[in-house]
This record gives sequence, structure tokens and C-alpha cells, in this order.
Amino acid sequence: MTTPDSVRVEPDDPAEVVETTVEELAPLYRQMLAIRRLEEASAKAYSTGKIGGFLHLIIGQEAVCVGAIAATQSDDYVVATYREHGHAYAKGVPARPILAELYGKKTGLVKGLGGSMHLFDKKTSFLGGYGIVGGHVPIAAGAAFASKYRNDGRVTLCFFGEGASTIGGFAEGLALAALWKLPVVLICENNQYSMGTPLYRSLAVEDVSLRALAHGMARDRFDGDDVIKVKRRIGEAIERARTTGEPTLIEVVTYRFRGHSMSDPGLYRTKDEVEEWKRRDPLNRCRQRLVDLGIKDADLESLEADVKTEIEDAVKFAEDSPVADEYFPYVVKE
Amino acid sequence: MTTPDSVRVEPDDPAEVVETTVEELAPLYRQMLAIRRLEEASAKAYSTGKIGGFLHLIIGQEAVCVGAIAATQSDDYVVATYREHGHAYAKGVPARPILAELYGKKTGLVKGLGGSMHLFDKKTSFLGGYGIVGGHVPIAAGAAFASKYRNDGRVTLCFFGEGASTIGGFAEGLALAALWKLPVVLICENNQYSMGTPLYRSLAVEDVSLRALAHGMARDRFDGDDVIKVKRRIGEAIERARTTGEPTLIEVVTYRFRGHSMSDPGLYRTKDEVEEWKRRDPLNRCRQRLVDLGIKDADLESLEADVKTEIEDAVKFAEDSPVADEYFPYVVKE
Amino acid sequence: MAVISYREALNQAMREEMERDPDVFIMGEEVGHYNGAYKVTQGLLQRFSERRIVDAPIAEMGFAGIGVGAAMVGLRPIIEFMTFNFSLVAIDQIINNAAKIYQMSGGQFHVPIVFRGPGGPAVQVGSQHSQALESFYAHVPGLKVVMPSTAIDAKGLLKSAIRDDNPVVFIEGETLYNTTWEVPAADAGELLIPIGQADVKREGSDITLIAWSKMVWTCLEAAKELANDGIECEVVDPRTLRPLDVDTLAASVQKTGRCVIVEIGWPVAGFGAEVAYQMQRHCMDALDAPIERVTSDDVPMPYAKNLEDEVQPQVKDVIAAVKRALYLE
Amino acid sequence: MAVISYREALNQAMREEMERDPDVFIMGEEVGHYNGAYKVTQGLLQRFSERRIVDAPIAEMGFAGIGVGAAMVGLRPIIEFMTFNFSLVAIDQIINNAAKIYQMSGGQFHVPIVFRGPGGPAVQVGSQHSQALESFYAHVPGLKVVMPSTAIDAKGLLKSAIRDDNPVVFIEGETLYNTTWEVPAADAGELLIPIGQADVKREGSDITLIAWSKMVWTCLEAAKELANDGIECEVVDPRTLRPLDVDTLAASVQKTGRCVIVEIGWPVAGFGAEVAYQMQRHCMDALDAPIERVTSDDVPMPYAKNLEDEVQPQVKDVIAAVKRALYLE
Ligand SMILES: Cc1ncc(C[n+]2csc(CCOP(=O)(O)OP(=O)(O)O)c2C)c(N)n1
Ligand SMILES: Cc1ncc(C[n+]2csc(CCOP(=O)(O)OP(=O)(O)O)c2C)c(N)n1
Ligand SMILES: [Mg+2]
Ligand SMILES: [Mg+2]
Repeated sequence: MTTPDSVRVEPDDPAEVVETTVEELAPLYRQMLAIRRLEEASAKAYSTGKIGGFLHLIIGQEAVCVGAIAATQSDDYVVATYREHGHAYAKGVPARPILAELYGKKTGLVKGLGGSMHLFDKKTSFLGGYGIVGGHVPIAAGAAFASKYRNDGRVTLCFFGEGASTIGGFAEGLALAALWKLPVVLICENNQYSMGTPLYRSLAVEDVSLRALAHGMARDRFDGDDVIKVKRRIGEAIERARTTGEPTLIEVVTYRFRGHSMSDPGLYRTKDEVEEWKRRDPLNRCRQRLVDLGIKDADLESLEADVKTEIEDAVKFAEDSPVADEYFPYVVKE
Repeated sequence: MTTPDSVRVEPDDPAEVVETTVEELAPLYRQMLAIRRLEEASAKAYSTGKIGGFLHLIIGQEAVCVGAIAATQSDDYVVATYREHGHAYAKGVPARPILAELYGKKTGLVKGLGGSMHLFDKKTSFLGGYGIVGGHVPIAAGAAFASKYRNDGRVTLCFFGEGASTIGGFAEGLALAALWKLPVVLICENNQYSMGTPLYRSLAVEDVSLRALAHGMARDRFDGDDVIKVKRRIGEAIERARTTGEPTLIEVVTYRFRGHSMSDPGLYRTKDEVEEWKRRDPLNRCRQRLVDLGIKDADLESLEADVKTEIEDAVKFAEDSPVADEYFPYVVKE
Repeated sequence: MAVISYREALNQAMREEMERDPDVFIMGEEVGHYNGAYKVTQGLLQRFSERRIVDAPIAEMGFAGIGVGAAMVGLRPIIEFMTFNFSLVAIDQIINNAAKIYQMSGGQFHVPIVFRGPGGPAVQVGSQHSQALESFYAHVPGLKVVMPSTAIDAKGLLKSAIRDDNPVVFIEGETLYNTTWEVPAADAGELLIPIGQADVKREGSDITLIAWSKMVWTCLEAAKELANDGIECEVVDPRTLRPLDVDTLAASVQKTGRCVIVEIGWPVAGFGAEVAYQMQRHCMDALDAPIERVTSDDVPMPYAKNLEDEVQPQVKDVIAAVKRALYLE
Repeated sequence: MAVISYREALNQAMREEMERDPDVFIMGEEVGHYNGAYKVTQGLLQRFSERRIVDAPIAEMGFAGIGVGAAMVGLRPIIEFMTFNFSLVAIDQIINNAAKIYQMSGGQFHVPIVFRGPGGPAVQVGSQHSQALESFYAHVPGLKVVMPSTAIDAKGLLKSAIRDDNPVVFIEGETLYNTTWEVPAADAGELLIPIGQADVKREGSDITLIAWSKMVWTCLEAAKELANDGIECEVVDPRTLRPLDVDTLAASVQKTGRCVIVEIGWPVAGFGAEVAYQMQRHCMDALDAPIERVTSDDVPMPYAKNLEDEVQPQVKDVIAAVKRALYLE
């Protein structure tokens, strides 16, 4: 129950193939690829000192945010952590303002005031990236509370890491969402490490979804390699929230290929372990699936060329933008 | 699952009779009776303005602290809430300093500095009464951590109300106790109301013990009317903690006959409901059991006379003691 | 004019604002069925139903955060802390989320929320339940901090706080709920007092007493006694600690040349130190004596009534400070 | 003497005290196997094993409280907050338990615990991860608050903090870990600096600069530049904010007649206001100019480097304040 491996136990058949089509999968592959390239571009800029502070990359976990958000309606709310570039992009935020924000530019998504950990976008109902572990879970419950209060049919997705499952903010948000039946889907991206801490050193039982039991809350737990599977399984929870208002706690087992942040060499993991997971790369898996589904080479090529241009353009935009220049207007709203 | 009544469901046969003897039961009855009289004396003093502030009485719940602490060794630690007069007494603190403290006297258990909510007694390893709901659960885990650190074989009992089960301090203390296998027994005195809030308005599922599931922690849940049953069931958990270091979460269903505190008329409960529970009064039940077990009338009378004298003496002591007179020496330890 | 209590004034303010704006709701422990631990929300559940008067379990961090999230998407939550002592388990939501989201989001999301409840020492409830935490909140940019001393200020300022687009920490005097004051009758229309305006509670020419919340009453009493000795105190109540109305305070000190700052909280880094700094900065040349501060003793609050009174500022302590500032002792 | 870094100094202090006293243990996130998020606990796990170097999950309220409970029964915990920003979710344990148990228990239980970790703005980590919270802790009776600026102070004060019988909030400079200073070689025996003693970091006759933690370095740099214009600044570092060594600070201000207080935190009710109040109270007659304060701007910390620099006190800001205090501008 508390061995380092037990979390890898896959509740359902890993060989299971979820039905999909090129039409459904291609756009998701495009998003995953764009996020991968966006993160790589940020890493590059960071290593040349163009981006500072903490930079947490989601490389390896793209299928989770992309699959989950693919199952939402455009006005559903999303609340995320400091590892949220991909979530913002999947929600519809263009690469340009995201990268410009990381560069600390005036054209950044939040004017250079928030940075990598605090992307917010009102237009796409992206309620933000937060830096205090667990502190954003009640905020997500609050957005869901507002939807229930107004009966506006919206659902809120809240993403957090497995490391957040031990902190009070998560526990209280969970308890209140269950008690008041708030339309929120709590998605634990279990990438098996909280900074340098493996699951078995932070959880008595390596199954975060069990937290739902005491609250009579619906729960699910599955492997996050297949973006379509993520979309389907989280889609069920979103449907439940929208129709019955019932919240769900979902644990998606995944893996980050890089360190916790750019400053973390990640020495606490063996090369073999990392390689094993890279072989399962959800991005490659998705691409292969597209090929198996018979996507035209030309389409695949143009899609990938397209992403390349988009990210190169975003980098240029970020580089060429003027630096951030004001902060006083954003302290107190007049 | 969330009806006001479901909590009354008794997991095991209420008619069940737990074996005991006069020798075992009489001293526990004496403690319960003394606590009842002590609380009544405090209530009287409060109504005549001799005691101020918040006064939370445990009348109706005596079997829980008495039964639980009867299963401990004298050097085991006890941590409690603001409703802790009975716990302190059961741990071995005499009535005199308890009552003198409530009176705010120099001879009070904590020199008139803490008052009703903050009784502490180093001699008997009573680690205190705390006023911030849930905030004392990590403290109890800390005492247990020290016992594990020193391998001193002590066990820590932590008492709290069911209302504490939704707050982060409880959740974090629980998670850490489970993860580190700390020798602590977490005892939820479920008196079915958090101030004026009945269970169904504060818990999605009216079973606090379920919180243990997600942590692979041992749990128990039972009715708290029979002091011997409480002693046996909690004794099992104490034994487990002492021998294996494993913590346990225990929920004891009980009822407070008075309001939340002296200033609460308790209008949120029907007269019938209160009467029903008074018929189940654990004190009377205990006395009846002693009679059934054949205690000599003379013994019973002298025991009760004895308690009467003890509390009358404590009242006189409190009344006659000088008022508290210093506080500066107890801010910073030199 | 009607004479109403501080408690009724708060109740009226919430009732009127909830009638006016359907997005306003109240959430907290015992606010509904119990009518509030201090009965401030009396009758609101019957009037507005469980949808808008939400009884919360004991989870301050959770429901404070729920308020922040709801405010981000356009609702106007009033979060009641049964007492501000319990805001300490939720303070991360107030400081790291409520106060910063407007800035972190580059001005895209604002957080129109009121965190309210009684603060400051109560009577014989011990150190965990008796403390003044205003200097914590007043320290934090992004927040507004309001501490009314009278029923009329309580009503007018709470209504303004509810309409404010920023997070407002609204600290009521735990021992002021029964105090009364003249207030326009509820039907006499809107009573709005702008946040950030100090109020001269008593005019005087000899010395300025600056105090807020309960200490205003202590100062008024001291002023009355001192008047018998021919000493005229001006009592100025900032009412709002953040933003602080330095101009009104400084104008009074400029006029009197002497200043005593009275607060019920701890001395070290108490808000009074900030007021003292501002006054010495703006009035140094006008000051005829060092600025005096009267605070509680630098200790956790004891339980015994006699010790509690010793620890907290009393009328006699204010009088003594005034006499020191006037070199009369 | 050996030149060591602030980081090494802290590491040595803990290593030495743990060798000396088996009741001392360290608990926090990533303190063991990861050797500390900022590598302050480097090598301690290998030396002392998992029993005494405890990696904790993310549950600050929980493990801070565990430290308090363990301290009550005689252990001497060192609780590391990865940064003090995260102490806000545990602040109730520090203020309502650690600081008050000695008083609530009538002196029966004391709480020998150290809460340590980096505090103050870091570099480009945004407003939730960049704030100075010392004025919160300095406000609370029952706590001691230490903020070393140099490696030698860090070592000597941390050793004293670990031996202290009271809860000590020990805030390290997040940007000072790599700074170096001369420290007696580890084997040169005990290096203990008493809590509560200020230190004159630079002597000067014209004006007193009072600063702590990182701002001491900023003041020393400003003093160097000002010396070129023939202005001699005395830089005084309180090192401990609670209890504050008012005498040493006041002696310097009495001598120079001018005072600039520099802090990296927010201006309103910042600890500098308390220092200013104490100085005007003890030195009013000696003061030749109003006390100046240099603080960060009254805003949550922005992310962009250029804005971050604008918000925080720079050498030029200190120089400008000094010139104002000397009426040179
Ligand atoms: C309350 C709090 N404590 C500590 C931290 C420092 N911290 C930032 S991320 C992190 C690890 C989180 O791990 P997990 O929740 O699994 O998310 P992941 O980074 O793996 O996506 C820690 C300890 C924090 N930001 N907030
Ligand atoms: C953090 C916190 N929030 C609120 C309160 C106010 N309060 C004191 S007791 C109480 C009810 C607790 O109910 P429960 O835990 O069931 O214990 P009981 O009083 O029934 O024994 C509340 C809300 C508090 N003391 N601490
Ligand atoms: Mg993780
Ligand atoms: Mg209860």
C-alpha cells in the first residue's frame, strides 16, 4: 500500500483503446504539441536569462490539461496551480501573451505583474494560476458556488498536484464542495513527486481519490497517457456536475519529464525511471494514434509546421515587446 | 445518509452488555458523578456572576472522557478542547484548582491566566484545553511524535468535537499521524451539534470515522452511553498505539444536555430530543449498572456523599481564594 | 432620527444592501438558523432564505476562499468570522488571494468581498479569543481595513464596504454591539459613509486623542473627565485604518500640538506606531511634546477579570498620558 | 577565522546544536533527502538520519503544530518553512499556540521551538512568494523574532535561538544565502550571539541608518557612496526585532541626531514605524530632522524584474533619504 510502485497500478486495462476519430484527436494533438513547444521555448529563454524566477514546466503531463479542458464548454471555469501554462493555453489563451508574461513584458497576459505562476485570463474564464499549494481549491469551489447561486450551468475545473492532498486548503475545499454539492471537478495531477518527495513519503495511502469516500463524493482514478481517455473520463464528471451539481474528485496518474522547476536537477529520480516514462510520452502516443487512425501525412505535417510557426512567432513577440511599466493602477480598484 | 437521524444508528447492538465488576465500575461512576457536580457548581457560579467568559459544560458526555482516560496509563498525554473540565478531572486534576481557575483565582490550575477553556496540568500530563477548533489536533500529534522519537511508550489521546472534522488543522494532523504512524488516538466526541449546527448541515456524510479510510488508519465508531464500553473500545486503540505505534480515529456518539456554552439557550433542539437523550443519561445508566452488579447501598451512599463533600469543598476553596495577581512572569521564559 | 444599537446598525446595513443587490450574500458559522453568534444577522435567514444566508461548517480557510472565488466571478460575498481570532486560520486566503488577485491578474479580476466580524479583546475569554489583529490587515496593500466605533459609522461604513470593489476587512468591536447612537431611520434613505474618512468625535484645542473602535469611547470618557480640569481634548477617530486619512489626523495635531494615540492591541508594531510615525512626519514642527501611545500591555490576554482590566487601556491610563503630554506630571 | 556563506553558517549552527543536544530535530518540506529547497540543511540527513531530519508533506499547519506539541513535552524542534510566505497557513499555530501556551498554562509548559526559513522578497517570483512578514510576528508577545543580516550573525543567533526556551521566529534573507562573512572556524568552539542585541555594522557621526536583514547591505553600500561626499553614516542592525534593543539604537540616534529607517517590507504599519516611534520617543530632543523611512512601495510585488527593482528600496533611495534628513535637498 505504501511502496513507491503501487501508484503505478492502473485501475483499468492499459491496453484499453478508447474510440476516437482524426477529427476529434487532431486538434487535441495540436494543443499538446503547442504546449510542449511553448514549454521548451520557455526553458530555452530561461536558460539564457530572459525569463527569471521559478519556472515550472508541464512537459510530460500535457494530456491531462488538454484532455480535461477539451471536455468543457467554453464558459466553464478553470483554476490551476503555478504549473499552469498548458492549462491556460488549452483554455484558449494564445501563446503570445503567455510567453510575453514569462518575459515580464507589458504585452504579457497579466501585464508582467504575475509571471509564470500567475496567469489569469478573464476572456476565456481562466481564473488563474496560484502559488500557495492548496489555496486555490476553495477558490475553485467558490466559482462553483457562484454557478450554483446563479444556476448558470457552468462547471469549474480545479487542477492540483498530489502534494496538495495533505494540506488544509484542499481538505476544506473538498469538504465544502461535497456538503454543498458544488459543480466542481477536482483534478489531481498525480505526477508522483511533490518537488523531490515521492508519494510514499507524503501519503499514508498512495491513492488521493480515496479522499472522496468520507464525503460520499464521486471519484475516479486512471492513467493519464491517453488524452482521449482523459477527455472521456473527466467528461463524465463534468456531465455529472452540470446535470446534478455533484462534485467529483479525480486522480490522474502522470509524470513530469523535467525537474520540479528549472532550478531543480531532479536527482531524486533514476534515469531509468524517467526514461521509462518518456517511452510512454503522451504526445508521441497521441501522434501515433493519429497515424493509426489514418491521418494524412500532409495534414500532420502542416499541423506541426503550423505549431512551429505559432511558437516562433510568440517568441519573437515576447522578445520584441516593451518591458512592463506600471503596477500602481492594479493595487486598489477605484 | 444526510438525515438528522442517521447518526443515531448504533453500529453495534445497543442492548449489548459489556462485562465489568463493581470494583472496576465504581471509581468510574465516582469520576462521572464528580464531573457532573463540578459542572453544575460552575453553572451555578456562572449564573451568579462569579465565573465569566465562555463556559462550556460537558454534562451528558461524561462517559466519554472518563471511559477513555480510564484506559490510559498515568503518563499518557491528553489534549482536549475548551470543553475540557471533565477531561482534566478524569486525568487526575483535583476539583479545587479547576474551580478556582474558573473563578479567576490565584490558586487556579493555571493561576487565573487561562480560565475555563485553557486548563493545563503538567503533573498529570494534561497538555491542555484549546480554543481554536482543530488547532490542537497537530499538537496532540506532536506529543505522539515525541513519544515515538524517544520511544517512551506513551500514548496521546486527543479529544475534539465532530464540528472540528471539517477544518484543516484536523485534516493535517490526521494525515501526518497516519503517514508517520504516531501513537495517538483521535477521539471525536460527536455530540451531534456544533454550536447550533446539527450534523446534517456540516457533514456531507454523518460519519466522522470515515475520514480514516483515505489514510489506511484504523477507525471505530460507537455509542458513548456506557462508560465501560468506551473504556474497552478506546482501550483497544490505545493498546494498538502502544504496541504498534498505529494511530486510530474513533467517533463516539454522545449528547450534551446543556447549550453549547452557558450563553446558549439551545433553542435549535426540540424538548423531546433533549428529553430522549436525558433518559439515556450515561450517569444514571452507570449507577443502575452498579446496583445491578450488587454494590452495597452503604458503599454507594458514602461514594455519593464523598463526591458531594469534595465539590462543596472545591467551591469553598474557589470562593475563599485570593484573586489572580500576576501575568508578566508568564510571557517569556527567562 | 432613531436611536439604534451598533448590532442593529450592522444588521440594517446588510439587509438594505441585500435588498438592493441580489449578488450580495452572507456566509459564515451560525449566521443563518442561529441568527449569528452575536445575533448580528438576526432575521436575515427568514428574509433572504438559505440561498443567500449560508451557514458554514467550521472551515474558515475554506469558506473565506469560497468567498474570494465567488467574488472573482461577480458575486459580492460578506464572509462573517465568528470572531477575527479565527481569521488566523484563513489569513492566507485574505492576504495571498483576496488582496493580490487584482494585481496578479493585471487588473482583470477584482475581488469585491467583505470579511467581517467582531475583533479585539472580549471579556474573560482568554488569550486565544482576545486579541486585536488590525495591524496585520492594515499592513497589507490590496486590502481596506475599517473599524467603526459607533452605530452610525458601523452602518454607513458597512454599506460602503459592501459596495466597494476591493476586499474590505471590517472589524467590529466585540464589546460595542449593545452601544447605541442616533441613526437616520431605516426608511430615511441611504446612509453611506465613505471609506477612508476620519471623523472628529469631539472637538478640543489642547490635545489630540487618536483612537478607533472601542478606544474611541474610552477617549471620550477621558476627555469628559479632563474637561473638568479645563483640559480640552479633541478626539479623532480614523474609522478606516487603510487607507488612513492622514490629513484630518494631522490637521488636528497641527492645531493642538500634542498627540496621544490609544489602541487596545499590543504595543510593538501596533497600528498606533504607524499613526505616530505619520504624525511626527507631518507635524514635527507643530509638536510641543513627544507623541504618547497608550496600548494594552505587551502580553497575551489573561483570563481573570482584574488582570484583564490591568492589561487593557483604561480611562485613567489615557488621562495619565494626556497629562504627560501636557507636562502636567 | 574562516570565510563562510550565510547558508553554511546556518547549516553549521544546526549541525553543532544537534550534535550537542539529542532533543533537537529538524522538520520541514524537502529538508532531508533533498537537502533543503535552498540547501540550508545540506548533508544533515546523512549525518543524523531520518529520525532527526524529518521530511514533511505539504501541511505547514500540521507540522508546525507537531513541533509545538513536541516542544511542550521537551523536544527542541526546528521547523523549516520552505519560505515564510507559507507560514501564513500555519500562523495560527505560531500565534495562538506557540506564543501563548507558556502564558495559558500559567508557566507550566514552555515551547522551545524555532520556526525558520527564508523571508522577504525573492527574485521574480511574484506577489504570493515575495513579501516581508516580520512585522506580523514582531507584533506578538510570547515570540522572539530574529533576522540576521550576515553569516556570523546567522550562525551565532541561530544557535542561541535553538537553545532559547521560547518560540523563536527566525527569518533568513532569501537573497543572502550566498553572501559571505568571516566566522571563527567551526572547531574554534561556541559562537553564540545573544538574542536582543543590536550591532553597529558601521560607525559614523552624521546620521544613523537602522536596517535589518538584506537592507543592512543596501545601507552599507549607500554609506560607502555617501562617504565619498564626506557624509559619515552609522549603520545599526537590530538583528532581533523582538525584543528590540532600543538602547543601542537610541544611543546612535542621540549621537547623530538624524535617523533613516530602511526596510524591504510594506510601509503601512511596517516594523520601521515601531522603530520610528521608539526613536522619536527616546531621542526627540536630539533629533535635528524628522525621522525618514525608506520602504518598498505599498503594493503587492510585481513579477517583472524592472518593476521589482522599482518597488524595492535601492541604494539610491537610501541616499536620497539621507540627503533629505540632512536637508541637502
Ligand atoms: C503552502 C505551500 N507550501 C509549500 C510550497 C512550496 N511548493 C511549491 S510546489 C511544491 C510541490 C507541490 O507538489 P504537487 O502538489 O505534487 O504539484 P506538482 O509541483 O508536482 O505539480 C511545494 C512544496 C507552496 N508553494 N505552498
Ligand atoms: C477555528 C475556529 N472557528 C470557530 C470557532 C468558534 N467555535 C467554538 S466551539 C464551536 C463549535 C464546535 O463544535 P464541535 O467541534 O462539535 O465541539 P462541541 O462544542 O460540540 O464539543 C465553534 C464554531 C473556534 N473556536 N475556532
Ligand atoms: Mg506532484
Ligand atoms: Mg459537537
